[in-house]
Amino acid sequence: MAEIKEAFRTSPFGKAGLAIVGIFIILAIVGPYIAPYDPWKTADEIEDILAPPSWAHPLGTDELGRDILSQVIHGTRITLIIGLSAAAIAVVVGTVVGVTAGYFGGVLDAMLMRITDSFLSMPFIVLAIVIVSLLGRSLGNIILAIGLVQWTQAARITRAQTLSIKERVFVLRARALGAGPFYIMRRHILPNVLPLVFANMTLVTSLAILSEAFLSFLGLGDPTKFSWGIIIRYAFETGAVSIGAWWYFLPAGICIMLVVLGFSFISNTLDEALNPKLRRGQVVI
Amino acid sequence: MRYLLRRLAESLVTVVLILTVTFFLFRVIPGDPARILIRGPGITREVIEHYERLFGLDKPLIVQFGLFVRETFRGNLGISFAYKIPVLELLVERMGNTLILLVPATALSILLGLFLGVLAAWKRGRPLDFALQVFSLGFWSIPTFWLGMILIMLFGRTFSTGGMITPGVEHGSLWSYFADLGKHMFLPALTLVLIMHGQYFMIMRSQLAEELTEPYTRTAKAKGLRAGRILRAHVVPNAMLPITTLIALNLATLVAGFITIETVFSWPGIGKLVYRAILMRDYPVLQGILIFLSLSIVLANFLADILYTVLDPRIRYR
Amino acid sequence: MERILSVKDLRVTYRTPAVAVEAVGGISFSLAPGEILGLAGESGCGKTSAASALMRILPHTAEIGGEAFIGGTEILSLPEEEMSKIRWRKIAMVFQNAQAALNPTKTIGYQIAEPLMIHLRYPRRRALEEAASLLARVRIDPKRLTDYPHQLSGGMRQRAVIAMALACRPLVLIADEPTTALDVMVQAQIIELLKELRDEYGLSLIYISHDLLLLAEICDRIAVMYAGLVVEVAPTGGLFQRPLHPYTRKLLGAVTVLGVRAQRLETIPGAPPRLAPPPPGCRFAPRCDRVSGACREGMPPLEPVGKGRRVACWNWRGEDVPS
Amino acid sequence: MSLLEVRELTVAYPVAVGLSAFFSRRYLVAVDHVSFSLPEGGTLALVGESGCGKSSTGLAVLGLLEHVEGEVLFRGRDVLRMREKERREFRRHAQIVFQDPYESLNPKMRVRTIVGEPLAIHRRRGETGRLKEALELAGLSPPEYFLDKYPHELSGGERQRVAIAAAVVLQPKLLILDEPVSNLDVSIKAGIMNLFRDLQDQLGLSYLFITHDLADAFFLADEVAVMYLGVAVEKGETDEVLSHPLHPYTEALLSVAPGSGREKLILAGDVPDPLHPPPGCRFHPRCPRARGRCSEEVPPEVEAAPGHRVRCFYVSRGERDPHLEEPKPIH
Repeated sequence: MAEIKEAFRTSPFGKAGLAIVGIFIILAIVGPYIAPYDPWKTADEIEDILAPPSWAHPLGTDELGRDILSQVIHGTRITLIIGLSAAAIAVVVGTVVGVTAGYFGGVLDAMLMRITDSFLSMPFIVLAIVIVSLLGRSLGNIILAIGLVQWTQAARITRAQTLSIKERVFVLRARALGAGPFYIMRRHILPNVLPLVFANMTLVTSLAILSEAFLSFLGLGDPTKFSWGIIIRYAFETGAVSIGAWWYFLPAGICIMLVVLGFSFISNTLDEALNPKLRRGQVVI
Repeated sequence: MRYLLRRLAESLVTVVLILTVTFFLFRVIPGDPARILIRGPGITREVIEHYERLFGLDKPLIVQFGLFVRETFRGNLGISFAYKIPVLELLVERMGNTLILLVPATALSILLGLFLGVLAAWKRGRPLDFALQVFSLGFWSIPTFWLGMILIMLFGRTFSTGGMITPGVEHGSLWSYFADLGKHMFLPALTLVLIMHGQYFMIMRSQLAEELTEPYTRTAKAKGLRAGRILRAHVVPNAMLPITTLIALNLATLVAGFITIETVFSWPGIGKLVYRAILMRDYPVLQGILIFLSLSIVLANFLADILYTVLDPRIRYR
Repeated sequence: MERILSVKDLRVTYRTPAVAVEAVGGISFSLAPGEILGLAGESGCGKTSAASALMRILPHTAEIGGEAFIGGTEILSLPEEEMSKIRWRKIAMVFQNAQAALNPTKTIGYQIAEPLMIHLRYPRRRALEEAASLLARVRIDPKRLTDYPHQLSGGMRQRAVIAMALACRPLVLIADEPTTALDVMVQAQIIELLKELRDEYGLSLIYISHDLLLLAEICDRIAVMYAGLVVEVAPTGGLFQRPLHPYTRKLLGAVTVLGVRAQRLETIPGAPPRLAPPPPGCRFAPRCDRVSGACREGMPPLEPVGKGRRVACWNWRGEDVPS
Repeated sequence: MSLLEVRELTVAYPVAVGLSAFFSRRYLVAVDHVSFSLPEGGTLALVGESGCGKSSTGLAVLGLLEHVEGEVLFRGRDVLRMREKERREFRRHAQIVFQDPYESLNPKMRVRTIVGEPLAIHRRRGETGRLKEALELAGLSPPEYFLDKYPHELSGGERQRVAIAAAVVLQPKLLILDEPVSNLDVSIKAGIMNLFRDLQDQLGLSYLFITHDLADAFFLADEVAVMYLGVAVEKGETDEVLSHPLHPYTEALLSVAPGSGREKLILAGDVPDPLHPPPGCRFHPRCPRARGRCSEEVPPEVEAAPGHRVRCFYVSRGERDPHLEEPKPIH
């Protein structure tokens, strides 16, 4: 814990990441209350169709005259929910697989690792595409699909960490005391694995947010919600690029970039803090 | 040798598992089991019956699975609803187009990423590292298609942005053909390089940063070697060893990038095909692409492991 | 007397944004040709920092102060470019963990030959021939030139590192705990080898170790360090017969000696002081049983107190005076 | 009666791991038919260089290793063949202190939890009195000051004392000390060595002291067993072994110990690869006394003097009897 605090105190990236993610989380919570319009409300006037930014519509309107700013604000919540829940599914599945494989070893480990390898070899976006197109384009299915394709990293990381902790002397001491495997996993392995799991979760969150954008862009987003990916998708379908309606797709993309960057900054800072080589090793050249 | 045999066995198990996952995805999840792969508008009764027989659709699942594996290894991935030709044919045709775009773009992003990664790790914690991290991670955080859209908006008039070549134009020489191709390729390739180099940057930076903490770098410095030589002769080659396998391991992450970039730039490759298949619910094509790409990645990983084994004396002489 | 190395007021400070740790607080010593000087002390006393400072291979966070002359050249203020020519030609080092000190993916031969190719511009082939004869000198079969570090045993690796250090015939060799990770038998082999090399090449050696008994076997003189400072320097025999600094006394009493059946070992209460920044007064005062008022006011200087002996203690006389 | 009686203990490690272990069954024999006994309240030191099997012996005695043969009798009951319940009881009486105090304490646990862990595992929760008592015994006072600290807040010596407190909190009979002072600075090590003496006097503990340092062994132990490549080559009372080493390996080992003042007998080369041990006497390739039969037959254990056993065909009696002689096997 001390090293994590220290890392965030000294790293500008860590601070920036926390700030960005913090702001977006607040936006996700209060968003619907501060959005100037109902994002679904279409315009009555023809001038309000695909209108560039103005005082009334700071980020302009879409092809139905809906307010883009409100869509982006509403999209914050959806995007973060998808990102965080998918990441939570992924790390829980991954941690269970990784710790089990690492601790028990042998045949069980070999089997679980082959399963992990096969998921790692399947391009996760295609896998997610298949799952969502087979299951249907709902928020839950999207979360499930992303979560089920992103667990492999967590599994590999936790397995490696479990293998190394299992060999640590304090585990041997616990065994000498007569502690059983579940006691050792709960009291000795998990507490030492969790910081890494947490670091991985921040990374997977950013990957999940990107994945959601990809799925939405390919037409597999939940059509009943505004996520940032879906806004860009609509912009693409409308031909916003060729007519130069930059205000349509620029804001959502910037939001994706900022949030993803924020989470990866946090993840990098955690990684550096938790990497014993980088923490203790000295560089002389 | 022993190690490679083990890796070969592991890769085979992985292949079987991939086929199993695919099989169950397409036959167990959908409400109408098994048949979504052979049904579709415009497919004749005879074709359907042929495939029902071939894949044993009235038999128990386990038999079906066996037939599925057999047919897959024969190269029979079914028939596309949309194009009405065997999926494999379609894939092979489109794969070429994808590779034309993807190979140079990937090679460039690996070179750029590794180079910047070396710089950043060497100057870790100093302003250059800071700037490079913002640059590389910043691009990494952008959805590919979005950057593509921006580039089209900004440079769409200078460079061609639809397809691989200008349709309807007769090219007098090979040279003018390549010039046209290059004009079409520039923006999608640039997008891919800008975005994809980030992951290689991060891999190299962290690998090299760890490697730099190894005491042998101190020995090298004590021996009177200058920093450039220490990096060139000792640290970078050592960091590159695990990176060969890490690059192969990360191949799967390229797919999202090229699928959407082909969609944005109407590049007639695998990615465009995926997009069409989603729109048309062309499940045989989706299944084929999933199998095809997964097996390619397994193969690439295996090859990278062989390379690693050959390159690293710690494994070679064990 | 002629000095091959003389160090004056060497300081090493590690600076981070938060703290500045003065790991070496101004030490001076010199080395005669062919002499083996022991640098003794417990972990964190600054002995490795001091040695690395002489090689100028400290991380960027370290700041080096003071002067060090090797054959008339002051090396601590040399530009990096010039310093890299001094390293290994004038002053070389053998590290504690040979396994880690060698590049795992380069052959032993290449690693020994490398400084010859760089410093003496030997062509590769000649450098490898020289490497083979160096290996033979440290009693490793020259056939193992093409072996990788992991193919050698621990003792062989350390001998290969010694061969590497000898490549350019340096004037001064620093051996930083070269046998700590090794078994006693291998340790004895290495010590034997180093003594031979000293006689053969007229090497001057700084031997760093926490093990006083081991230093007694190889060193002509021993400097005892505590909390970043040298507290006592003496010829080996004198130090063991009559240690003058209270810390040295305690340290010698704490060692288990084969054949000396002690009921209890001497212990030193407390812990070394934090060096960020170092406390005023004698750094050993809080743990010393001879402490007096003067000890709390100022750090005693390292003063000559007899033939070849120096000690940094206000009350070193205690009950007896050295002859 | 001895507290611990080890008979013909043999420990092997499978060489292949993972899936390939199914196909290949090669073993490395780390401990080869080692016997010794440890009286109640006594200390036996297992001495030898790295890879000689001394640590494996310690772990095998605690029943922590697989592929173990022979007998480990704790108060007459065989640890290797105990039922679960009996073994649990045994674990309460036999504890271990490891080498590296940085490694042997879980960094995420407070001292309270670490020292309380044995109580928790053996369902003796709530005995905080015991906890403080153990910390005091280990020389950590006042105990309240240490209870809520994390290992990284303590010095190396304090950590090792925490490990010792955790080892004595259940009031065991037997303590395996696995190189407990090898990673400590001299001044700290001395305190810990004294502490072992004190604990033995106060609690009547028996120690199996595993060390590579002969001087430490002779400081703490009543008896020593010198091991080489998995074999106990010489056993006897410490003073006897120190003054009259019989095995050539012991002689050499004693001579190279820094500060021994003996003439150095430096053996050339390295300890052979334990995967391919030499035939006959394992020491013969490096032995100055080796003759023909040494490379063919394994020397039996002989009692050369009362309580002084050695595995060598050609035992020298040193000053007592300058001639080489060949004592008869006792069996």
